[in-house]
Amino acid sequence: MSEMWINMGPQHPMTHGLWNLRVKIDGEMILDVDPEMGYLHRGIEKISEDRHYNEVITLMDRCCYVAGFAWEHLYIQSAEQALGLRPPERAEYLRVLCDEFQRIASHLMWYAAFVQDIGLMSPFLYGMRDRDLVLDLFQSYTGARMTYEYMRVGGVRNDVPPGFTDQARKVLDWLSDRFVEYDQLCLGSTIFRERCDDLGTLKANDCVAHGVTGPMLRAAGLKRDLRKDRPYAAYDRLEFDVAVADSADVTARYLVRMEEMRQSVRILRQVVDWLDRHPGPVLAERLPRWLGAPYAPIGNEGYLLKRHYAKGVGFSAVEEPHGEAQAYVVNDGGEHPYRVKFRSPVFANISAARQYLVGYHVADIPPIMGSVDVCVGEVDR
Amino acid sequence: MTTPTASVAPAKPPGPEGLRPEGPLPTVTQAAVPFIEIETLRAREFLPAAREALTSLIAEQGQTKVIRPVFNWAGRNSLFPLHWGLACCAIEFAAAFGGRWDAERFGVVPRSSPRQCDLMIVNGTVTWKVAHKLITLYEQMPEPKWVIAMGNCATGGGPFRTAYSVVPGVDKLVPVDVYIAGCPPRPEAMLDGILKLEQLIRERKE
Amino acid sequence: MASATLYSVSDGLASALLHALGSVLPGPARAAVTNPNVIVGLAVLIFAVILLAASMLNTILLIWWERKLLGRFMDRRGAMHVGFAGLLQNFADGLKLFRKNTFQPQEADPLGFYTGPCAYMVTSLIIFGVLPISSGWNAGTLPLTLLLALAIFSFAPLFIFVSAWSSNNKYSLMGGMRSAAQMIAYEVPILLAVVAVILVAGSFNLTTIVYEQQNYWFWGPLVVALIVFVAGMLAEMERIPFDLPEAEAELVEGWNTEYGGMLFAFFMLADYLRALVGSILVVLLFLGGWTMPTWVPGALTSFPLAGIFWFMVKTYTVFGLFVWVRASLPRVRTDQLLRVGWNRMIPLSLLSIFLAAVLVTVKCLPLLGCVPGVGS
Amino acid sequence: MQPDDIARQLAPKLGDGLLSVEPFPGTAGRVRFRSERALELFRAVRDDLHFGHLSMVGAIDWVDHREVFYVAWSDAATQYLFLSTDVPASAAHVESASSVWPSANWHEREAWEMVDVTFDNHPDLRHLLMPDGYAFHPLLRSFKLHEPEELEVKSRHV
Repeated sequence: MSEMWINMGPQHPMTHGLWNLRVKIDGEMILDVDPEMGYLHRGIEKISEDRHYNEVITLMDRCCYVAGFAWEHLYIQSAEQALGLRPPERAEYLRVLCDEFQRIASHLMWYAAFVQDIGLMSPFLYGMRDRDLVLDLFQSYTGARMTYEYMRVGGVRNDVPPGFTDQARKVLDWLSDRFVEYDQLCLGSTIFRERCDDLGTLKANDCVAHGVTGPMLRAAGLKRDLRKDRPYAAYDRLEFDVAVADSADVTARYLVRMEEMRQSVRILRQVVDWLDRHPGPVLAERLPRWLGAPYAPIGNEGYLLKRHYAKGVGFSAVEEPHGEAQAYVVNDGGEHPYRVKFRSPVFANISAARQYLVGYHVADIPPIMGSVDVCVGEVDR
Repeated sequence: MTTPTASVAPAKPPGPEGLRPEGPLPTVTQAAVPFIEIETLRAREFLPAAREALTSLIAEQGQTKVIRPVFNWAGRNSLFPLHWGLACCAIEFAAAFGGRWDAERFGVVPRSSPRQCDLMIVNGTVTWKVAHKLITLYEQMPEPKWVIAMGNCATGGGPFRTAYSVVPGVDKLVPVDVYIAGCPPRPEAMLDGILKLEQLIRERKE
Repeated sequence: MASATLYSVSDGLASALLHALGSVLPGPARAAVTNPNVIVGLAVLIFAVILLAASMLNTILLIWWERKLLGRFMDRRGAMHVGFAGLLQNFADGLKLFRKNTFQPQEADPLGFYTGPCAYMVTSLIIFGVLPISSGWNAGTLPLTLLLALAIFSFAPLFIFVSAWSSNNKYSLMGGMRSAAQMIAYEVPILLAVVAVILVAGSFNLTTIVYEQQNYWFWGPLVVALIVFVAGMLAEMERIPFDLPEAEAELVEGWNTEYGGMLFAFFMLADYLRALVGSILVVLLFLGGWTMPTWVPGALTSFPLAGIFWFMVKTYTVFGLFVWVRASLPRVRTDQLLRVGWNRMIPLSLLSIFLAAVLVTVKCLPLLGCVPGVGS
Repeated sequence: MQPDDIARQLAPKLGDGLLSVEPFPGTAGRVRFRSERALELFRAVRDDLHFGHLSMVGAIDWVDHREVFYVAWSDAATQYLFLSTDVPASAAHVESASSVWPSANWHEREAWEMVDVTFDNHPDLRHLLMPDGYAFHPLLRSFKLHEPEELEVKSRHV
């Protein structure tokens, strides 16, 4: 067989989303790759310019659909900076609660997709099963499984219902047991190690040069986590470790994500305890109604009330499950943001695809791209 | 629920028009097999009449009573959706195949090749960039085929309706049989959509 | 020993039919119809139909068995709404695929595109002609049934490659290449492992091999050969962990990417026919076929068709093990697969031959029969 | 790292290419520079200030001019740095940062197709998110979104 280009996508079981990986192969060897994005470009940045600050939250949930809370949090932080607001402390803890449960849910989704990529069939179902437990928790206080619209500029929409913390503890106990099972299924399997060791290696300096962040970067041994480096919300008051591994391959990324889930469980236990002890308001006081009202119906006079804030810009970053997401919100004093710019971690991680794919086999593409954890929604936005 | 089987009037032999005399015919019996109905015919009329009766019996009765119900049953109970994910709804699509909902109970098994599918579930926002690829995939699916627009984006563009790159509803591109509301629809809603489609197939006459 | 055999049943059926027909016919026609040659001809036809129906029915049942088992391994239920416990699910799938319109991709080569799946299906079916199900329940008593079965079994990569090549799809082509490489690589260890069985049993005839196992099943003394044979069979059947040719994650659907409708159904059926053959061969060569150890109460082994019953139980159990493997192992990569095939499997199979030779030479085989569970 | 420190370190290298360094929320400061001296500034920021990681490149259409901004991250200082330069709308072009930070590649492609800022010496400046041959730049202020009613009657082509 001579050299040829094959299109893996937009409809391909490997992609887990809507993108196209063009691969130049010789036999089964990869000579070159060219990711082709944009099949899910929905113009979120443009639509945001046409929306009220709180209406953008709707788009954020759909921007990265496996980590809706993280993106809400990201946007909210920037918008609060741009508008000059601060949330109450309980809201900050609730945001951490959302973020960390979302991290677990997202990583479980990744786990389900990743093990399917290397041909393990059953753990897909196990991952989805356990993710549903986390989504049930989300549903109990936001009413939605994936698109929450829960965080508000100036706080969060509502408090968690009574009895939530007990339920959360039960789920956390269940999950910590399951993580052991997952490891047995994957790390305990010789075939898994044969497939994933020394695969898709991306060393730390290449990661930095190509803007790779998140679990991929930490798998290369760089201990970088915004939750530690630039703590936001309540992370400076919580104890946890940054998960790192040093072999920079697919196994390392697996280990990092698994450890991150364990650390998330650890954080969540603290958060749940704190929430039990410290009741309080969850939304900042003296917010204009169109900005802060928990259930402002679209179209009423309070919603349309124009309140001009001082001009300002907001820039913030959060450690999303996939890596480091940034948002830049420019407020020109109007009720809509003048410009919203998002930085998606997966965008950068995929842009480095040539670095970690070339030289491997076609059969290695699914595990490697699986270990990158592609969420096309946030890449294309 | 009226199935095609039930809605067809029984035991009405499709004899050729004009051959029957006025009044009730001296039929032997209205037996379970309506084929054996003896009419008073002259010899030269018998052969074409018999041929026509036989043809129409096989064509209509056999079709409606045996072939169509059987294939209809088969078709609606084994819908293979195309395995692809567009956006948010794809995650709920995947969740519907998880243990809690288990769409395989209804014989729904996703296949990766459009050649082996009969159902395209458009689970997410369709952009103009992917539009012609979606049409290609639809055309690659062999007949009979169905399309489910899952979620608000596929139904009408959803929150991104006004965006420059988004197709406001996948029905602008391919014919849609079932629309599922929700953003994203829960897995139950997706299963309900599939069951609605099964109902649609059951009531289908062709 | 069941008195009725497959041949006697079909022969009786044929002669009864023809004599009934002859009794209403005038003299010369009656003589022609009741001619022994005609009876034999019809008997063979009935025989073939029974064989075809049984193998297809079993295959469809096997798919159901796999889907249900896989569902349980995955903490879900699997097909359950079509027929009792989803038993009719695969019939629905088959009928649906039968009704889908037939098409041929624009760039495909029609000759290979259509003959590939049909030939694959036919070669998978032919093997059932030589597999004994129970004593007397087989097509013929050829002296070399084992070799014939394996020879037909190894035709498949050719047809897979033909269909992959002629469907003119890059994924199909890669799947076909992988399939050919894999099947050729695993053909060798399978044959070598079978040599061990042949050495111990002293025959190429599957029926004889089963009768040799009346006192002790071969899986005990020939455990190395069993491991090699099962692993090789997994590769030949293209099931996880060796399902690279249709590795869903990278090659969409592998070599059947461009196939839909009935041709796809042929591939699907033939795959499971081969899985059935694989399980049957494991039962015949290593698990004593239809024989049961003597410690099993006589009531359980002497009812009519007990041989077939126990044979089916064993076959489905073996296939259940294959499903278990599929549910819990990841997929290997082509180079690893070939490396394991050539570097591990072949030495292991040679070792198994050596062990078998030692066992035969020192004549310690009957001693192994004393191990509980192994034999009588 | 404070804005003053950054200005002190960059001024000798950039000279008049450095316009100002001002405080900026969430970052160590915002460095405003002349677009002609972009490459020198990138090198200085990467090598002297050790901001080895370029997180994002974006552009804003301020109608009369366009602003190109860069966000860099330093592992040593655990801080972001915001770089920004103004280019005239009539001749919106700036030197590509992808020779300094390879990660700028895709971000610049996106900025080019969305806000119509050309990046000189970019290795691979083609459409990323929109289909090839897409003639518009959606994130310009002059590009209007569709009204919902409009969608019912108009049909568009890719």
